[in-house]
Amino acid sequence: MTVKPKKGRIVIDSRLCKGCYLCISVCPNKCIVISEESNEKGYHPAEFTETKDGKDRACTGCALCACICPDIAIEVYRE
Amino acid sequence: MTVKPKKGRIVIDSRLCKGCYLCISVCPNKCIVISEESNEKGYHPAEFTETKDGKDRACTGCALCACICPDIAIEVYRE
Amino acid sequence: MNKKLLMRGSQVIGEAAIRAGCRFYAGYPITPQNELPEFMSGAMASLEGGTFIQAESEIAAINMVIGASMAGARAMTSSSSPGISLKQEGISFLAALELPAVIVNVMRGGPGLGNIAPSQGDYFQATRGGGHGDYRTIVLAPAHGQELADLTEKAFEYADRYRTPVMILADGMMGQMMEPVILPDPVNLDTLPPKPWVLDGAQGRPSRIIRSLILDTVGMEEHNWKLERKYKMISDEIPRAETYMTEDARLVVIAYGTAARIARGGIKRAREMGLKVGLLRPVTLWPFPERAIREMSRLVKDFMVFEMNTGQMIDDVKLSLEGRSNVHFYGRPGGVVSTPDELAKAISSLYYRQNLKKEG
Amino acid sequence: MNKKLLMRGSQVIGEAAIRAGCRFYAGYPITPQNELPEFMSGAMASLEGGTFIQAESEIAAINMVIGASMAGARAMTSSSSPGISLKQEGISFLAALELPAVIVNVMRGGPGLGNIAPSQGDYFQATRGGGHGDYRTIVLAPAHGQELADLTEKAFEYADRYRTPVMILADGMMGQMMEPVILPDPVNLDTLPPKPWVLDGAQGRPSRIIRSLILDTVGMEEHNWKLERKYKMISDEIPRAETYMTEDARLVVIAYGTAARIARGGIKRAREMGLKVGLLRPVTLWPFPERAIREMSRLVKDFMVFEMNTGQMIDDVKLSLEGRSNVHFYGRPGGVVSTPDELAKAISSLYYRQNLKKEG
Amino acid sequence: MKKTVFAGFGGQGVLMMGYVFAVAAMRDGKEVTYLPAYGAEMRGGTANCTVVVSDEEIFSPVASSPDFAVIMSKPSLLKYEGIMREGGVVLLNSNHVSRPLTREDLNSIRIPAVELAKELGSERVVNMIMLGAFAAYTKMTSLDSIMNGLSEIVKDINPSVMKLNRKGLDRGAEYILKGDLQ
Amino acid sequence: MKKTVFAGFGGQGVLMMGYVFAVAAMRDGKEVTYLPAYGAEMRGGTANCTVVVSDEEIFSPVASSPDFAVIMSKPSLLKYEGIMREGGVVLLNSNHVSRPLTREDLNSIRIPAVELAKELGSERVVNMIMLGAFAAYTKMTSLDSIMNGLSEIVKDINPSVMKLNRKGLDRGAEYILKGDLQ
Amino acid sequence: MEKLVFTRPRYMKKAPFHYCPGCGHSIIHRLVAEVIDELGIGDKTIGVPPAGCAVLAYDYFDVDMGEAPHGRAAAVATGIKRILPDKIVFTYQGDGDIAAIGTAETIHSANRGENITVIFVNNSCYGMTGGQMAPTTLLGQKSTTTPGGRNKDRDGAPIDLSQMLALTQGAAYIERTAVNSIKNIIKTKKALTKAFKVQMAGIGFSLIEILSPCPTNWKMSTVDACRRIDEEVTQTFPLKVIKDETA
Amino acid sequence: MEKLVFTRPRYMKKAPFHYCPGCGHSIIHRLVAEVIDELGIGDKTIGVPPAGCAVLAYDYFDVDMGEAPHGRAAAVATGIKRILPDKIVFTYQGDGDIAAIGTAETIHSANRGENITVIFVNNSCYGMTGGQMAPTTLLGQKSTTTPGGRNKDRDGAPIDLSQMLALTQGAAYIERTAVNSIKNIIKTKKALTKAFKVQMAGIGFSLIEILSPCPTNWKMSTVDACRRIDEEVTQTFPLKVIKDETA
Ligand SMILES: Cc1ncc(C[n+]2csc(CCOP(=O)(O)OP(=O)(O)O)c2C)c(N)n1
Ligand SMILES: Cc1ncc(C[n+]2csc(CCOP(=O)(O)OP(=O)(O)O)c2C)c(N)n1
Ligand code: SF4
Ligand code: SF4
Ligand code: SF4
Ligand code: SF4
Ligand code: SF4
Ligand code: SF4
Ligand SMILES: [Mg+2]
Ligand SMILES: [Mg+2]
Repeated sequence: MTVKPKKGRIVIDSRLCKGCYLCISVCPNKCIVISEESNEKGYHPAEFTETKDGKDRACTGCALCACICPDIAIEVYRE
Repeated sequence: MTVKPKKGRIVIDSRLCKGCYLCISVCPNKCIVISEESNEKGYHPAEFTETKDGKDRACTGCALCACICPDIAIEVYRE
Repeated sequence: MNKKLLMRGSQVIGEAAIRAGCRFYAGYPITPQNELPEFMSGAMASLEGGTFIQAESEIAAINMVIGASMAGARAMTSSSSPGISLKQEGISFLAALELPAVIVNVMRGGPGLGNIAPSQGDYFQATRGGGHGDYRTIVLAPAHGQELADLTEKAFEYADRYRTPVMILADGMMGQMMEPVILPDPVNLDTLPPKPWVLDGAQGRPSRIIRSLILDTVGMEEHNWKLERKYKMISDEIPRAETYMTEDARLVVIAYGTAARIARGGIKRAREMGLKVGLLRPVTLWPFPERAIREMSRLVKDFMVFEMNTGQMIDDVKLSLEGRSNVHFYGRPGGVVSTPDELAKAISSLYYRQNLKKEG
Repeated sequence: MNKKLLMRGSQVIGEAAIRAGCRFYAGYPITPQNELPEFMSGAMASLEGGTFIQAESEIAAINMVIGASMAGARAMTSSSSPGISLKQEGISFLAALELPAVIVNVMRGGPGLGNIAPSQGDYFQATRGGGHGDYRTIVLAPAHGQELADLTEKAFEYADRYRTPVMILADGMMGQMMEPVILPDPVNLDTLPPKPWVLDGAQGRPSRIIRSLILDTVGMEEHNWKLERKYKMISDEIPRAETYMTEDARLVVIAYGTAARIARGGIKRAREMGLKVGLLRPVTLWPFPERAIREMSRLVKDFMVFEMNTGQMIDDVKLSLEGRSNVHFYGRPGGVVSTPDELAKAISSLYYRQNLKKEG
Repeated sequence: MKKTVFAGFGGQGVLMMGYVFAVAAMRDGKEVTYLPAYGAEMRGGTANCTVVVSDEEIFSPVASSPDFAVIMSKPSLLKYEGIMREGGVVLLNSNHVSRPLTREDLNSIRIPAVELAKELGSERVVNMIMLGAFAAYTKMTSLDSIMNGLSEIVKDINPSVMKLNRKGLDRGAEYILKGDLQ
Repeated sequence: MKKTVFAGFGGQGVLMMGYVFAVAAMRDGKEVTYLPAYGAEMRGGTANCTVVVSDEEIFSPVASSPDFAVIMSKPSLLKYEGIMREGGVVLLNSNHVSRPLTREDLNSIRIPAVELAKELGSERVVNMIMLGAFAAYTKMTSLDSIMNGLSEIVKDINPSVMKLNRKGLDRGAEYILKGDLQ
Repeated sequence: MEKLVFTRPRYMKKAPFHYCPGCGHSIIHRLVAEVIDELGIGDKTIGVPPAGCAVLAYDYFDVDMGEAPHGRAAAVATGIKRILPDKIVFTYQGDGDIAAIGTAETIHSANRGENITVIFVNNSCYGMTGGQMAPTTLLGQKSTTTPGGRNKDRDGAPIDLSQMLALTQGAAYIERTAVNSIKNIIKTKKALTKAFKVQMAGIGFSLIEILSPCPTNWKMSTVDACRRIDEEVTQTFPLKVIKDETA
Repeated sequence: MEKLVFTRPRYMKKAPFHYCPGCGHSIIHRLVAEVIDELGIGDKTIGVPPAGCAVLAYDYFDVDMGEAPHGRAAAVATGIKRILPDKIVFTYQGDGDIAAIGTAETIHSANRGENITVIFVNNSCYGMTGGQMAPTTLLGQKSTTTPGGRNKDRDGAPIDLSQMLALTQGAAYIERTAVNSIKNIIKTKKALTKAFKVQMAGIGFSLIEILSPCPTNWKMSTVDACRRIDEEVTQTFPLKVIKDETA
């Protein structure tokens, strides 16, 4: 019996993100990368790689990233 | 084999004595009593009942009295 | 009116505090004020909603008072000189946080461990702020048993009114002595003005912050000037001094607390010798009754400051006068209590030295 | 002569202390003086017989200093305003026990937690004794990097000479700023005067006691007068003030430390505007250079006290003058550092208000 | 204005004597102060207090130049004899203080209070005997006032104890009034 | 008397720039002060310092109305643009600060220091490039003085690092002198 | 249907944190706010922030907050709680605050069994003042006042305050957790919940010591700082329930 | 031939003690003086007396003595010892002094392993100030600030500082003894000897906690006070070696 994996999505507030990349270190599905752009504070924020309507979405909405994010920069949505 | 008990003697400085009577409580040979006289400070000092040349001297010079005397009011001599 | 009772000074403070609505006391033993916490330990236990804590130290005690005051209680702590030194950080915080509280200092001889005899060595500390930063503490100086009661009541009132720590500056003699006292009626806690700043959980209102950290220098400057305006208002509103035989005086003694009491005796004797001497007694040490002294200087050209120390209040007298009259000093530090006779001698010696006997 | 170095103020104090023979430092972190203990932690470790202790609190630190001083060491502690409040009991003990020690206060904005910007809010505490009892602390007020070095050396010298605690009153700007400094030569510890009172074990001499408890009031009074005589001697011997452009001045600014530095700038600008303004800078805050000010009042009728607080030293200026001249005040509390321009404006406004421009 | 010092060892009820006397005088309508001595001396040492009674304001409650002294122990005599006002009166518990005064300008009244107390069957009333004698001699208050003072101070006192106290007061007063003085 | 502010993020070597410049100027025989900003701001935030260089006594070391600003980050520009002296000059690391100045009375000089550093093979010398440009533009000190300052401050520095630093300084100066300005 | 499953908790204000990247303080803040929300005590909670990196905690927590002098939070909280026994009072303290200058206040509050909750953030250094040695600094750890590493003979060994507190009769619940990994974060939240529940039940003093990364003063990457907690810090300060009087 | 076998020890001055009859302080004084004499360290010993009934200890000990503010003896001793590591430094402190106001100084001195000897006189009350509750006052014990007896909920339970200190790595030797009987007095002297020897050997912090009768504040006869120690006080504070790192 295969359980249909839940689909998830996160929103990173790039103004709050300080680029600690702990989210990247804990995401089991490698859905987060470092942005090329730097924000107002000079950090390169974390960036979610998937879009709401994208194909092959890996993010499960497990919220591990948000759980460890020190700056409450991540909101998590799950279907 | 009987050990000849040592003979002892104590000298109580009645000016130092504060009448706590701990010496009396520990003397195994009941050689100390409360004096009738009171000293400068109003205490009735402890008094040694034996004299150097007295007969039937019970004091062994064990120094228990001196050991517990809070006011270092007792000197102990032993033969 | 309540019955006249023969009461020990420290107990008078305690009773009066409770009648003034004090419901929190934290303190740490130190002679000569132990009777106050001892009294409080029993009194608070038998009082609904009353808390007594024997703190682990003076520092803990003043910080407990900070907490109790944040929570809205009329709160008090007491100690004696070395213990009051330890409370200085906390007192500076009380002032900065704008928290009401009453601190009793039953002064003893100092500095250091000193002795437990009555002294007035902590005047500077009390009036100049022994703690850090620009702040002031209201300082009340009772001189006898009845005033211990009355000024304790006032202390709580001022503390709440101005949201600021108030110190009662007494000494070991006052604390130990028994005198007849009529205690004030208890206040009704429910009729006290509300405190719309207390921390009691944000139920139904935005959350509150009580803090003294203001990293931004502009905000800090603003806060300091706000405090300063408050201190100015206090300086306008509450300075108090009492006079005794000053109407025709050519020499006026300035003394507070126990020293003032002795001074009255000395002055009475001096009057008996025909010397025109009076007393001005500051009841509030901060704010100092500058105006009363300045006004007196229009008629009086010689003031004699009498303190149980090497000369501290004399600064405030000079600052009040700014050269308008002569300021002399008689004082004995270290817990020595002068006698009225001794003071009469000091007075008469000064009187003749200044040639005040001359027809005027 | 030693090489000119660009050094941070806190490090200057540390280096100068060690060169002055300081072999014991105990302190507790607090901004803005952390660089001093940090420097000491490294410097003492590489110094034969040098001790650095990061104490568990400011109170522990000052008491460790008491111990080290009893044992004969030149000893120092440092902190910033709230931490200095906590040391008040210890400072009173040092004074009472007649122990030399150096205490550095790198002042910050206050009261309470305040902020870490440079401020002069602790003047009263430093000069009046925030601790209990009749005592005084020598207070030195450096105004620039070189003086941090020179006065640190002096502080140890005075402490030993008078057997009394000496405070160096600095502020965060001085502590953080780097300036060119020439360090003094290290003293030879062996050539310092012996201390025939230290506790080092009674080998070959009667045992010694260092204590401040004097239960007998007569003895305590005697001790207090003894201290008082010492304070009198210090007041005669070491007051120091520096003047700048005062020869023809009609208005003299009185300021110390960082405020004095800014005042020089303001005065220079005011001079450029043609105003006859000078500066008197107290280098010792206690004893206060009363005489220098009093003498100046023969020619100068207007003084402007400039402080980074709401007005504290102004009392000492008034006490020095006793009404002989007008005393004005300009100050900003809470860590605001005025600019020379701003001060020039304040000066010129006062200058015209007092009508000092008139032909003289 | 009259100053009285009560002095003796701790445990002799010395402070109680002064306290009761002060309350009595207050209820008589006088100005009073009561100042216990306190020191770093540990317990078991000396105990003393000063009571000032006056028709007018009292300036100094301290024991400088007292008019009267009630002395219960030898060290107390030593301590206070020197500071008495000229012509002052020392009431001595003669069972504890045998030596005569050294100052000639003072009057002394010797009361064998321990003996008298034993006669009454309880050494506990030594201080009441002294107080009764003191009141009778100085006439500064009445025995009734003292009894009132006692019941004001000591709540829930056992009636039999009160009776005993009264007996002590009476006996002390009687000793003075009957001229039993040695 | 000239005031310069060096400002950027922590980690950009901003404080080092100011420090080296101050030492260089001191060895040139000038009066100098160096004041780092310190705050309760945790690390990773902004870093800045103010250097005053003068032929005469320096009264105030604080950053009021600076003549020059060396700006390494956007927030720093925001912070300091407003307080510059009229006619002041802002040297910008244009790779980090892209936006133009808002004040029209200031001159700005844009140096693509990150790019230039990359050309030199190490991003570590960004600050040296800025410092070189600053020195060349203001002529307040020489590159040699700066190199001397560097070796006075950083003991035991690796010669190859020193060389790289020199290259950075040269490149920055060259950028100014060659008129590469955009 | 997509649902928002993770967002800023109700009792955290919207303000961005001033902490360094990867700092444990802000994780702990969030957990405390979540627990307050979940226990429904937000409008009767009073917090006492420290002097320390978290000195501005009142800018983040949306509950009543009152500042204590450095180290004295437990005494201040004692005063508040004794006056308002029905409210929930917590302190938030750094390791320097609680285990150095505040040693006495903390121990005696625990000993009196003050019914408060103490959140003790152990980052093995003085963060706010720039990385000096704290009572909890590990042996050998470099700090700005132990440039050669903490030396037992000169500086003493790290102190285990929680163990000491456990010796007091008034301490009801003491646990040591960490926020360096998801697993530990979840455990920390549970521990915090338990601690507040202990207070709500009036059982006595509760304290959660939380090992927290300080990448800045440890001079490490954020990920390495988290790893250091597992590999080094927990050797000296093992994660466990240290005392539980509720059982 | 008769020999003097017991007399005032060399390092006790001739002054009569000011202590109450039956007070343990003076017994402890004598023992310390005897130990100093027997170890031959009298002319290199420096004592730090407390605020407390023993505040005048310098009037009795014939060694160099320097006064500390109340509770801070361990910090003062730290200063002395660090400057004079070859001298012998001891503090003499009451239970209020050491376990209330001095909590932090004591714990941190122990933790640093300061090579000093602490004599901790536990008489379960504040003697000098007139019998207030001390941190060591037993539950139910009446004092002037616990008129109804010490109540765990209001006042907390007695604190066992020695056990806490034993948790520090710097504490080398800690023992609890008593001076209420000959047997215990002898043991106390042995313990004191050991403590000073630990210091002489440079092993670290040594402390002897001594249960001591205070008949005055316990309102008991001297003999009953001694008995109370056996029957009551040792129930809360059992006599034993609490830590021994010399083995
Ligand atoms: C009386 C006093 N002393 C010192 C300070 C300075 N100070 C502020 S926070 C702090 C300690 C910070 O360390 P910690 O408590 O561990 O908190 P962290 O910053 O590591 O979270 C110190 C020493 C102060 N504010 N008040
Ligand atoms: C700062 C300060 N606070 C309070 C006191 C008052 N004080 C003196 S000794 C003492 C405690 C006495 O108790 P303890 O330490 O147990 O010694 P003991 O008298 O019982 O031997 C206190 C509170 C003081 N001298 N200094
Ligand atoms: S919710 Fe889970 S899967 Fe999605 S980004 Fe976050 S950690 Fe990765
Ligand atoms: S954990 Fe948060 S702050 Fe850190 S990089 Fe990810 S989103 Fe940014
Ligand atoms: S033990 Fe000493 S003080 Fe006590 S009664 Fe005996 S001799 Fe006197
Ligand atoms: S020496 Fe021994 S036997 Fe002699 S009196 Fe003393 S206790 Fe008794
Ligand atoms: S210094 Fe450390 S504890 Fe402080 S905010 Fe930065 S990472 Fe956090
Ligand atoms: S009060 Fe107690 S400890 Fe103090 S001297 Fe008297 S018996 Fe000894
Ligand atoms: Mg920390
Ligand atoms: Mg005790």
